[in-house]
Amino acid sequence: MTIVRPYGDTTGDGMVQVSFTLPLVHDKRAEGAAVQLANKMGLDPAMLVHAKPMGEGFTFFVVYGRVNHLVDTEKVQVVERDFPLLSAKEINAVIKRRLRRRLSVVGACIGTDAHTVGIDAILNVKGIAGEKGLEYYRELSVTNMGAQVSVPDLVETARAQKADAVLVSQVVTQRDAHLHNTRAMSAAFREAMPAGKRPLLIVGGPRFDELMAAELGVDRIFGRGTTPREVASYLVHALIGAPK
Amino acid sequence: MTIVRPYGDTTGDGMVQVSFTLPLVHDKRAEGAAVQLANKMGLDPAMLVHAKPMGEGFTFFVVYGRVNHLVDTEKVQVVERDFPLLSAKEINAVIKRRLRRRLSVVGACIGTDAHTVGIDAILNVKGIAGEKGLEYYRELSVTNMGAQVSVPDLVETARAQKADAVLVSQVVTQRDAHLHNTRAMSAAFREAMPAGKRPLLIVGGPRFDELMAAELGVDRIFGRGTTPREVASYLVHALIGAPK
Amino acid sequence: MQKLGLDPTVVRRARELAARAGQPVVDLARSHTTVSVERAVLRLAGVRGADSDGIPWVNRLVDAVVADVGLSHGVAVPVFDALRREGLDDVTVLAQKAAAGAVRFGVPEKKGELTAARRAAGRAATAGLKVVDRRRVERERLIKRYGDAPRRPWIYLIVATGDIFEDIPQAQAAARAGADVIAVIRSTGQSLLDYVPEGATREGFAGTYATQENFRLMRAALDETSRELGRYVRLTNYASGLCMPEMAVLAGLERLDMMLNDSMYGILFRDINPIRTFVDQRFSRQVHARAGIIINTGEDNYLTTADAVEAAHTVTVSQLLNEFFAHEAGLADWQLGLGHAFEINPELPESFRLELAHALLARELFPDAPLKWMPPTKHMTGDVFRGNLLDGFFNLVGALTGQGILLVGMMTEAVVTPWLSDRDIALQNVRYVLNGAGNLHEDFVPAPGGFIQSRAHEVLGEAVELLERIVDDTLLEAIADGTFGIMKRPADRGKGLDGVAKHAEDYFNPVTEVLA
Amino acid sequence: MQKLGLDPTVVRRARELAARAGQPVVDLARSHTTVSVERAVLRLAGVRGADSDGIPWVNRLVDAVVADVGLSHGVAVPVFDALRREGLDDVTVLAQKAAAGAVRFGVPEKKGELTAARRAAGRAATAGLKVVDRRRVERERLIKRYGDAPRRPWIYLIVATGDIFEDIPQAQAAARAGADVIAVIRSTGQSLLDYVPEGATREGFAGTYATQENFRLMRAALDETSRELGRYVRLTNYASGLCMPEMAVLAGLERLDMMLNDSMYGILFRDINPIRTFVDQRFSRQVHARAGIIINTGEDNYLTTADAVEAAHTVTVSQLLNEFFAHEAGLADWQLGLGHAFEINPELPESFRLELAHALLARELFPDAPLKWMPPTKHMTGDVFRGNLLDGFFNLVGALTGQGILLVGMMTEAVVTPWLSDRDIALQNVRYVLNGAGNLHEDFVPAPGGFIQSRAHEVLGEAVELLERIVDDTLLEAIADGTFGIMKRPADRGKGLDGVAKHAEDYFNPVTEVLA
Ligand code: B12
Ligand code: B12
Ligand SMILES: Cc1ncc(COP(=O)(O)O)c(C=O)c1O
Ligand SMILES: Cc1ncc(COP(=O)(O)O)c(C=O)c1O
Repeated sequence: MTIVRPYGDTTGDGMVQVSFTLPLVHDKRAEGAAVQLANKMGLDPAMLVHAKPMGEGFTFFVVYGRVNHLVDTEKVQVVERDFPLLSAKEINAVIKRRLRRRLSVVGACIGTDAHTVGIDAILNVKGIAGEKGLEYYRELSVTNMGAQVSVPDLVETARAQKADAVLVSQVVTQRDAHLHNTRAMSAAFREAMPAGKRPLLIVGGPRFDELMAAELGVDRIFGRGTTPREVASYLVHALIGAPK
Repeated sequence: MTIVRPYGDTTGDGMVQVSFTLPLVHDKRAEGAAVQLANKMGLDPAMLVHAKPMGEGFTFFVVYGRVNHLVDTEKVQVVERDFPLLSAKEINAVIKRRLRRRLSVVGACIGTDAHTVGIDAILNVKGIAGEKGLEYYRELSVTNMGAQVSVPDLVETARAQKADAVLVSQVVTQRDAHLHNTRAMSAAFREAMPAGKRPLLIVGGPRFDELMAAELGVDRIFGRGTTPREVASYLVHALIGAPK
Repeated sequence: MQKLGLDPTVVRRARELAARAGQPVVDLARSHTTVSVERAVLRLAGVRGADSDGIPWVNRLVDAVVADVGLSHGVAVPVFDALRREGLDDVTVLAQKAAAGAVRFGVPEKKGELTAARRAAGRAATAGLKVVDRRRVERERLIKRYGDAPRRPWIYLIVATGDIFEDIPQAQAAARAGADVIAVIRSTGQSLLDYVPEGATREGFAGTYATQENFRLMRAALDETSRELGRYVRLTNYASGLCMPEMAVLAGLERLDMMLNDSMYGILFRDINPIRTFVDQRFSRQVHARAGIIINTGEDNYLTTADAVEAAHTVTVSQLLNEFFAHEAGLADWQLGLGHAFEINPELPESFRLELAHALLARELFPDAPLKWMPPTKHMTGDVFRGNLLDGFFNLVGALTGQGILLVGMMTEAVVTPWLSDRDIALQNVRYVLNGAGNLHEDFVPAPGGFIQSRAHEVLGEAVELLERIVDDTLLEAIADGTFGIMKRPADRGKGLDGVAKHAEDYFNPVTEVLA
Repeated sequence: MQKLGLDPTVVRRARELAARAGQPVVDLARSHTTVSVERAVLRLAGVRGADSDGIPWVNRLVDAVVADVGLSHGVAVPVFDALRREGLDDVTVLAQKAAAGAVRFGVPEKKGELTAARRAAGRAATAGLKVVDRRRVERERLIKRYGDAPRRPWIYLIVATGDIFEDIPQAQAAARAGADVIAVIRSTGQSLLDYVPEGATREGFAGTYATQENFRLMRAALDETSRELGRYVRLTNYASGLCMPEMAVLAGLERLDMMLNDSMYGILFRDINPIRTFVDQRFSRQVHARAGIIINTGEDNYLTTADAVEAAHTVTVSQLLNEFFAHEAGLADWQLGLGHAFEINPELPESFRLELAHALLARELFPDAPLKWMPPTKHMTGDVFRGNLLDGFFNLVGALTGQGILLVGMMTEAVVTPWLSDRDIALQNVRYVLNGAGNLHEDFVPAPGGFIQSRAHEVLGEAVELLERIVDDTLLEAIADGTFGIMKRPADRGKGLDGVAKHAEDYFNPVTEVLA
């Protein structure tokens, strides 16, 4: 199927639910304003089913309705996995055979962000979702710098460890903190090392848009629910190429 | 203020929440499709925060994001109360003085709809939200026909009671049942009685769009949370005119 | 474990009063018949199909009999007498001929003819009941083969698309998602139709029609899903409205597993005549008893029109009456899905503890019945976030008080008939509560003499008082007065009264002969 | 009422072990100082403001002293000696001069000069403490005048816009909506700054900076709202990070009412050096004790990195340690908002009963402490409907186990810092639960020897075992090993170690002299 619509309880009904707050005192006009917004979002008819005054001059709304947009699945832009998902065994084997040394990975959570659970899930032996982290791979040499690492320290360590890849995590996104930090990081690597010598730059975190890699100056972005094996497979693919 | 935006936690941030189901198996492409839909609704950036496969070939999504539409409160269309809200005393007085007979009202829930709580709230003495219903008004003569009343029976009773106004309730809206029934009702009155002799036609129910009166061939629509006094005040206004 | 310390003498007295209040109505039901009871008999006796306008042949046949001899003798004898006279062996063919005006009906005067007609009717009806019996055995076999619902409460979900062919995949999806019971909602208008539509249907408001073919299609689909899941998924529909007896028969023939079937719902909420309802109800319950079908009563509905605290005792009274009528009609305790609901205004202080008190009272009054616990509806609003929360606390009461059948609440209750995603969110809610707090009842011990116990005693006391008044005034008067759900329904009003007749001396009904 | 039947000897043993495990750390804290402790002293002694780069004069002054004589004597004597020598009476002016390089510092050799400097420092510090005392009296007066929070648990809400001028109206709105306590979240980076920013701030990530001016502005705004509401609304911020002691002082000066202040949080979650933290922590708690501020500890955080079932006993151990350190620093039981959280995976069977067991254990171990009960965060997802449900069950545990401070959970926990509407929905949730089930604890009686009791005993047993190991190995070793929150933090690593010094023989601190 290439064209689909949202589904409430009947094919093609197009039903969606929306909620939001408007900075308006609750009255009929505010309700009308909520319907206007819903209409602009493409809901027609829009059923205003809940309106609740909050504090001074704010009202919360819930709207249900039929949205008239079509979704064309052919036109969807996603970063598809364009590399084979390998087993730990295969990964170790490829690195051993083709690289003939351990592949060096440096990981960190940069800026003031102190959320290490995500990067630890990728790097630590413990891993996540039943998969062991990169430390578990015999042929990977992992340096996990922890959280709140400054960009200069990261560059320094990457150099010291002769990093093939640098893995950066960013979880706090308020005021686009993750984007600022990622840009600062990739700029620092561009400045510090010539193109051919730069490690592969990878960022990850639950609120990244995976399509933004080029814009942020990194090689790849991993989002919600990433598993270590995906990352390891990507490393092999990007740094070594197809196993054979 | 005339131009406003949705409010998450900062003035002008435009943040909204949306949820819907797409008839797609859960995978990256489906997530992309969800983002596409959110984008079409005006969310940019759209954060896909939840995706849950359901049954076979359906996925439920929750998306948060900044919507780029503006709400212009000047352009909001609402049916404002264009009549004064009178007390029971005033209403009785006006009818007595100006009409010099009791005003006759016939109410019913028509079609196969059996939800009487709404119309009873308007008509029965018990009322709603602390306000007594129309039966309580000395100068109103109320006939409450109950639920599942057929249109011919309603017309018949309206004629027999010399109804000044007919009040119809419609609560079931699936497949637009309320619209069909209302149209059938207003057509029947148009057919049965000449323009000058027709009672005032009023419909009410929680899911009506109050702007549709003309389209449905009725004089007025009352929505969610209507109170008896509003209805009584409207009756006086429409049938008798301003008190004086 | 008894947690409320109810006084057994008070409980016994309540039951005695219910029996005394109910008995006159049973007498009424035993001495009357209705067009739908007679049509139900003919359905069991083999009349099938409908004319080109969609009017079932049973309706045409009963109308023809009534036109000739009235209803008071029952239709079985006139029909089977005519069948013999016409030399036919297919009652449907007879119905077609009768509809064309080509058959006259009467009660044979000759003893031999009468006996022959009765015997033929008996044979035909018994054949129908045999099918019902086979279905029951089949159900038991399938439950054994596929396995039963994994736990109590059974998880009960609704589908209501208004199109049987959308309903089917939604029902299957719901079952896969965890439903133990699927209820297919029927169109808003059906209860007032004095016939059962025929064939598969794709229309209706807030549900599609209950028809024999829709029953068959849905049961077959759920059998398939039961096999796939290794767990027998039950199917429910409605034995209510003007065709209550026929619905019961069709449910028995098509192996439905549960039926909404209340002694007063049609009177109160569909304005169906009380006598009509009580007569139909008794017959339908006899059939359910035979079919091994679990009935669900409708006390929950009272709390959508009346206040759930003020009217709590009316629920108890109605449950006691429903129990009495059910036992009288031959139903066993395990078949009594007595209804009650979580409908107290959530703004009320102690609302949750009041709910617990009421739910536990029902539980301890009817220890062997699989109570049907209904979710909040009246106080649900368009605030779906709050809605899901209330449903969670409803689920918790269900778990804490050992309810048998949990009708899963939907966060969109005040908005739309359930969406696919609403059911998914609702089931997730149920799973969380049952999984995380399913055994919390072990630690839930209402303080002796505390709020919960006192409230339960109070409600039981009020119920006894009300029953005393009903015994004095008669149940029909109580119904006329608006005792239940604040709906006033006098015995001489309401739809379908013209389809009721007092038994003539020679009234004969081959089905009740067997079922009595 | 004791519901768990805990063995008092086991409880006593747990406390003894905690004291033995904690004592070496107390000894460490008593024999060391830090730059932040010294700056805190100077703040009490009257140094105010910052240079044109925003570096506070206290930092410049302490840096100057350290450059000349090191930290080990404390800065009070060198500073007040210089003040006298320079003929100044304003320490801020001295700081400015010192920053310009115009002052030399030393410890006077003459007994008389030493005594004079100590006495002057003592007077200045006492003047600062008097302000703190006045604030405390003022709080008591305002609580009397406006009234206190209407019930336990206090409802605790967060604001985190990153702009003090957006935070203020949001905090006021939250208070009007029912919050008893407002916590203003500070920017992600602040805890690692070795100075306290100055002035009102409109920037920061996920919160704006904690500054004296922001404290003042927010407290004034909430005073206004308290007056309006007729109920004193409490204000909270963080005494943690590298400036923990100064934060405590500023909180005392500006009448904050509660402070997040944990003995190990900075070590574990900000990688601050353990010694630095323990020294800072003791001083900050002495100040809190004096200011009548309630501290909130951070055990909840462990359950975001470690598993809430496996690591349940580490929470108990940490609570016992926090209690010991707090008492040692002079805090009374009513000031101990010991933390714990609803973080068990909701998919786990019996998850809700496990939560009850853990929450009740904390309640019964610390009967006089106003426990701070933290909502689910780790297992919250973008499914906001489910999120609101979990928060409801979290609230229920809070009500059933008599928690003192209820940190209100937000359905958008996994998505964004709270929106206005999230708080509204969350408060509605709290109100429903407290209003409808707030007294259900009367009927909640964990079955003797049942699941909940056994689990509580098991956790307490594990806690005792762990404490025994810690007593053997030392607390610093345990922290280095990843005992808490799986974070491994060796005592010789982490930020801020260079700001620590062992007391010289003549170490003098006019504040601890008074507070000890
Ligand atoms: C645990 C947690 C904490 C812990 C962190 C402990 C630690 N050592 O990590 C503690 C309690 C310390 C904490 C503190 C704070 N937190 Co916090 N925290 C969370 C929480 C509950 C869970 C995050 C988590 O662990 N997820 C599980 C991991 C496995 O998922 P993940 O991070 O998404 O990682 C996966 C993928 O994204 C990906 N991935 C991630 N990184 C990388 C990197 C690479 C290279 C690759 C390939 C993949 C990858 O793979 C991982 C595995 O699948 C979230 C809320 C929530 N439920 O999401 C809030 C949350 C992230 N925290 C938040 C905030 C604001 C804070 C504070 C600022 C709040 C405060 N009160 O002070 C502080 C300060 C933290 C700071 N300085 O950064 C906000 C962020 C809001 C935003 N969108 O900006 C959240 C969303 C909560 C909220 N709604 O307010 N927090
Ligand atoms: C109570 C109730 C019932 C009761 C009705 C009892 C009775 N005698 O009325 C019972 C249990 C019988 C019932 C049955 C059914 N119900 Co019902 N029911 C509800 C419920 C819970 C509350 C409705 C209500 O009483 N609201 C309170 C009144 C006061 O509000 P109101 O009707 O909006 O009226 C106010 C205004 O709208 C206005 N107003 C209304 N009418 C009029 C008329 C005039 C002239 C004026 C001026 C103003 C006015 O003023 C009133 C006062 O402010 C709603 C869910 C919900 N929470 O909303 C479902 C609901 C309305 N029911 C629904 C359905 C589908 C059914 C059934 C078909 C389901 C089934 N399982 O069979 C049946 C059949 C009913 C039928 N044939 O119509 C759906 C409708 C879906 C839709 N949008 O189409 C709902 C929304 C539930 C759901 N989500 O599925 N129901
Ligand atoms: C007992 C009972 N019967 C019947 C119905 C509704 O079905 P109908 O009106 O289609 O008969 C309900 C509705 O919930 C019910 O509770
Ligand atoms: C005890 C404690 N202190 C401090 C903080 C966070 O503050 P910061 O890192 O800004 O010091 C938290 C976070 O929730 C906490 O629980």
